[in-house]
Amino acid sequence: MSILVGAETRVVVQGITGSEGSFHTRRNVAYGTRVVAGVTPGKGGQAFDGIPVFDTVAEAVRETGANTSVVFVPPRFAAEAILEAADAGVELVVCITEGIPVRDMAEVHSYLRRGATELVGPNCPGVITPGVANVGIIPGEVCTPGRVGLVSRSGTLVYQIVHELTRRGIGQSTCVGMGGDPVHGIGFVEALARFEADPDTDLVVLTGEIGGDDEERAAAYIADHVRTPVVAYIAGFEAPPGKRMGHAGAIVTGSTGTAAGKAEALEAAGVAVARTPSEVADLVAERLDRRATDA
Amino acid sequence: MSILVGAETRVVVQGITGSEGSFHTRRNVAYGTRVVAGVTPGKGGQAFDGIPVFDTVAEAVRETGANTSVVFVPPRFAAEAILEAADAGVELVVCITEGIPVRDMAEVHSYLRRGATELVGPNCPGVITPGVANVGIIPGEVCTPGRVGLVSRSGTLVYQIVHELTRRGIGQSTCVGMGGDPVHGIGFVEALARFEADPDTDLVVLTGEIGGDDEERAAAYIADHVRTPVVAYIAGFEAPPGKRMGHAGAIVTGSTGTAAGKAEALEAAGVAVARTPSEVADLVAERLDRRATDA
Amino acid sequence: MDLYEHMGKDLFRAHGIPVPQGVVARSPEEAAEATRRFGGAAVVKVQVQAGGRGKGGGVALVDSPDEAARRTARMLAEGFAGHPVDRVLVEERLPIERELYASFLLDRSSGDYVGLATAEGGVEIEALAAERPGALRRVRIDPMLGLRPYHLRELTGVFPPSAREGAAAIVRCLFSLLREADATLVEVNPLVELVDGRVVALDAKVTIDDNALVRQPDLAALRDRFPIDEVERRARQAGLQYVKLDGRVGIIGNGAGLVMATLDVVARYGARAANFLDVGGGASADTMATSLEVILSDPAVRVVLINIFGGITRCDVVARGVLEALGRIEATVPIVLRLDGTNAEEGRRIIAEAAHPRIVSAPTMDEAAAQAARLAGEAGP
Amino acid sequence: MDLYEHMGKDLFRAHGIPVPQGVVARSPEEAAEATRRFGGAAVVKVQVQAGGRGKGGGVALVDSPDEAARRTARMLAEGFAGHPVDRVLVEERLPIERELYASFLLDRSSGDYVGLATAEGGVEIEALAAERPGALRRVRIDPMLGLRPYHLRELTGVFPPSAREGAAAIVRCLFSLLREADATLVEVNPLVELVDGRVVALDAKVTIDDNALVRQPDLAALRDRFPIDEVERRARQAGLQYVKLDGRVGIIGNGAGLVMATLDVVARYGARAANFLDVGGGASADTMATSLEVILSDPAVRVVLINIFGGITRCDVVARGVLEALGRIEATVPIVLRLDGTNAEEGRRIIAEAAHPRIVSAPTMDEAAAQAARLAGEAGP
Repeated sequence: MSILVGAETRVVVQGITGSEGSFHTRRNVAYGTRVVAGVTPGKGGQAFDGIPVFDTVAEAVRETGANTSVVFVPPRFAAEAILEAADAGVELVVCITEGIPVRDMAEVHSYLRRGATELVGPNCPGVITPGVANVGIIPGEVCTPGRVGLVSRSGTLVYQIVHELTRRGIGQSTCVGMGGDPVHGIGFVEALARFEADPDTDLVVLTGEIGGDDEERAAAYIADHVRTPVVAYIAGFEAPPGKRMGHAGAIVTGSTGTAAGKAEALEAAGVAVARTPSEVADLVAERLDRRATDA
Repeated sequence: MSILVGAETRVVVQGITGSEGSFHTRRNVAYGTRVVAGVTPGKGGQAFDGIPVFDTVAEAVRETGANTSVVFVPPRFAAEAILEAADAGVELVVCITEGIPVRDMAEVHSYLRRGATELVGPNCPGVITPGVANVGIIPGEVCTPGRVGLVSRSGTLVYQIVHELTRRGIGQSTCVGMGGDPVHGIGFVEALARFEADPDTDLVVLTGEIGGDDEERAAAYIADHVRTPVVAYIAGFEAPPGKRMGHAGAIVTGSTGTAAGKAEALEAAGVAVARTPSEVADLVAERLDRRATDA
Repeated sequence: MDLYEHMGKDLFRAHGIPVPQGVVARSPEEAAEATRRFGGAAVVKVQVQAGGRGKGGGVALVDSPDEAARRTARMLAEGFAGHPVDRVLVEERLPIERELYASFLLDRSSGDYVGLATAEGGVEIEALAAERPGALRRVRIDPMLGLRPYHLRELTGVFPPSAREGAAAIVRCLFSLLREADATLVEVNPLVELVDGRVVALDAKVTIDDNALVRQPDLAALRDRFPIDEVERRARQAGLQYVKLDGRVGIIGNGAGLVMATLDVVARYGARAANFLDVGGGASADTMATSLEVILSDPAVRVVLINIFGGITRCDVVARGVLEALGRIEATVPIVLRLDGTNAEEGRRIIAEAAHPRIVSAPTMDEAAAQAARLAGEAGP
Repeated sequence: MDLYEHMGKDLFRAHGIPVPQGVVARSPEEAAEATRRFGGAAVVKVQVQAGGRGKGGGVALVDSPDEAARRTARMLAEGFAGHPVDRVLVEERLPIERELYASFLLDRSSGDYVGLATAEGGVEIEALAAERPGALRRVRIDPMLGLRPYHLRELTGVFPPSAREGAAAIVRCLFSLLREADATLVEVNPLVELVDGRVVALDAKVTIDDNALVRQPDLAALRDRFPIDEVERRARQAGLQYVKLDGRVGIIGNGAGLVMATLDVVARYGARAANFLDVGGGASADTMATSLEVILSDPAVRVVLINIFGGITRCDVVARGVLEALGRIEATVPIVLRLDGTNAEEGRRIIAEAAHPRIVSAPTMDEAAAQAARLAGEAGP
């Protein structure tokens, strides 16, 4: 029915009393998401719209059984907030915060490798399972329940492409904004693995961008492990060359990071690659029709 | 046929040119173990008894395909040596060194949690699969190939009990000296899981000691996961009370660490607990006979 | 943020890494004076945020103050590979025995630090990696573990024994610098062993994580030392991500991905974008006014395409912002406006009611792009 | 190595943790003088490597120098719970508002550090954990991550708000101390909030990792400051692990596990061990001589059982060592010798040929224990 967030999701909002945190908490609650706790150090014991606020995530988990955290705290505290959620035993952390120093994220990434906590983000719009739960800042109004999964590096492209799908009457199982920071949590590969295992996802849309080699690795993974049809779009065919990590960076990633290179890698793995967002929706509709005809 | 070490084991000896390292390398080679490389910083390019010596484990792995390391370096370098082996991609590290500060081992333990490298030790006699490979300092002469697995916190008790088994004509699949340090690698639970999965191990002997709660955790694991018969011995029914970690230590481990408490926990899990080493061999012989009769 | 070589070398010095003596010169006279100080022979190197200087004529060995002045004059006048040049670095010439290479960087694929080293420095490292990967030593370093003695041994083991000790001291400092300065890349190519056995960093390439500049005030201060186009400066000050391109359709959008996609869709309809401009999450009147000013300052622009998909951003706010901006600045070209997402209907109503003569509303991204291409006089298929 | 309270408090002071003013006194006079200095009222506390002093009469509130002298005299004379007492700690009396508890330790089950805190200090912490686990806050700290602000918030959150800030400063220092001093346990029970709001460590329990003493020279120097039995000192100096017990069979073996097993087997045959003595890996003539001397100095010993399973240790070396040792010291009781493992036959041959009147050879551990029990006059079943 969905991946990552669903009916069993119980959210603790880290930074619930901040301006971002409070605004989106209200939206997520209004969408029907079970927000069971908030955390703001020093405000433990208070309540926010009836949601209990705690000083620590550990306390929130102990008292409310929260299993998912969403992080809205400022960049200089956000890496710590993720570590705190992991140490408190939260299963999934969705970090919305933008601007976290990459050194901090590298440390977080190393730490999470040994535990059971999954991370989405940072610098991402979050995860929504339409009609069920919205954890983050994706506008729920553009989504509609259905059987197409979506994973995207870009935030606004999630909105744009979901909108195109919804306009054509194509609903979504889960939409994942993985974020575009260099060091991040769940990426294309991890999302694809989950969608592949989800019996209620018929097709996956993958939205990439220039830079890095996430798309190339996704292509390799699709070739070997994914039977679910995949439609992709890479933003930036016309964009100026992305920032590169210097000469040595290119060696390590083994990729020049261009949209054309990424599209080629995906097409070689049997993925239909669109050139514009509306073409994504066209290709999805076409594949679903073909699938329906085959069945 | 065995656990942890076997015919596919290719050993790199860390500290091969030291007095301990060179002595036991020769014994292990004489036993038939494939020792493919040695490491001593600054001595790369030399050879020891025809075994190439490298400056780093990474180089040794690259050049010789070593997949198992045995550590004989002095205590103040030993934790680093384990980290080096792990970073070089070695699958199993057997650390013989005694006297490593526990703070260093705590760091190593944390680091290994996230990777694929397994550790046996430190402060342990190593692992032997009789007739196949001997990695460490267990005297190969007392062992004989067979179908009883053994895992022990004490080193000399490995020798004593294996000797008792061999005297009665009972051979061993693999003998694991897990070491008695507070923070260590593979313990009873991990060894039991491997023996349980090994089609050529018919029975497991578990040799514990006073102190800590390894035996209590082993008992809980056996109750839930182990179908292979287990015979145990806990040394120290008559011993003076073991060193404890202060009041708080007892709370954390949830155990007072006495031999009687441990024996009771194991017996409650269906384990036959002997009161002396020779009684271990008697109980093993009896169980194997019963098993043979049943079959 | 890529640092100029001389800034990188200042950092190197501060972290105990030996570099040649050098002086930054902003004029031929200064370069001549510096060369005189180095005994009449020197190396003159353009300072740009780009690589490939050795091949591209950005490095000159000079044998007299006059020659230094001449080469500097040309460099300052001609720039380098499209980059303006406002300074050169004049350095002493050192007797080189051999050239090596060392770098650390944050590998985004694995999230680990990676160290690279080879005894064959001075060449293009990508080419070496492709052609003779065995010559390149590569070490993965867990961010929580940090650089350990065995990592260092592994990296410097690729160097000739005579250079190992000197190189190890430098490599260790490079890693400290990487972490303490929040760098994502530190690269020394070439790292040289001198005839007298000393090891020195002859070049310095350092990239600082932009997100970390808030806690690196000294490095953040360098940001304003790079020569920058007046328009780009204005955009940056307003918190806009702006990159100049060479088409005719000015682009404003919210979110890097959506803006890039807008460029793609405009291209689909046969036109080319004049810029990349991401307003980010905000879309106030001020933001819109500055965005329009920035874009309209480019004389090539024939039409502006504003593409907003409201999430956090509310379309009614954007609509009012655009109208208010147009009250302040004169729109010299048509503006195609596409509003979707949060409060889109309200936004469209506001625009319709205002009936501004320059504003053309479009219901979808594709139709907006098609309109813009047509108005730019570049309408394609 | 368990530190005395006053040593732990010296460490606390060095790490910025507030403790009461105190003076170590080794005589009633010194205790009286200290009490006088504290204004005539003080607390006198025995210094032993053991807990439970509060209940056991090891802590006395005194209201005059005379009383301090009297109580000190008794403590020095009587010892505490079987431990000799050679000093007391005399401390100022502080006005206590409430008693809290904080500790860190290395948890051997998980390999992590664990922090514990409760607002109900001063009581036995095991009892509290068993009876009201909810009152005890427990935080797991990854050794590579270290103590983070949220760990601290979680631990101190269990304290009343008035004490949190002061307690947080102390708890942070406790963790630094744990790591910097290579401690496996630091415990403050009670940690007290004073009437004036200050938070102070009223007690200090610190255990240092013996393996780390090589890199903690200041702490290693404390090792020799504990009063110790002369026999134990000799054993320790020879690198032997020796613990006195109260049976009649002296035990020598190689390896802690094997020695413990020997105790068990001797008990099986109806006798009781007079000691635990592990010679470790070595078994030279010197080691054997010292071991025998140590054991024979115990007048209760009626027989010695030497149980060696050779691995690294070679039985021929042990055999020669035993014979050489018996050439140096007189064996006043029979010695049962069991040799097995590496070079056992050779070792047995050497013993047989020597035909020493005091040595009784036994082929197995069980037979050796049976013999020893018989010779001790305690033979059982």
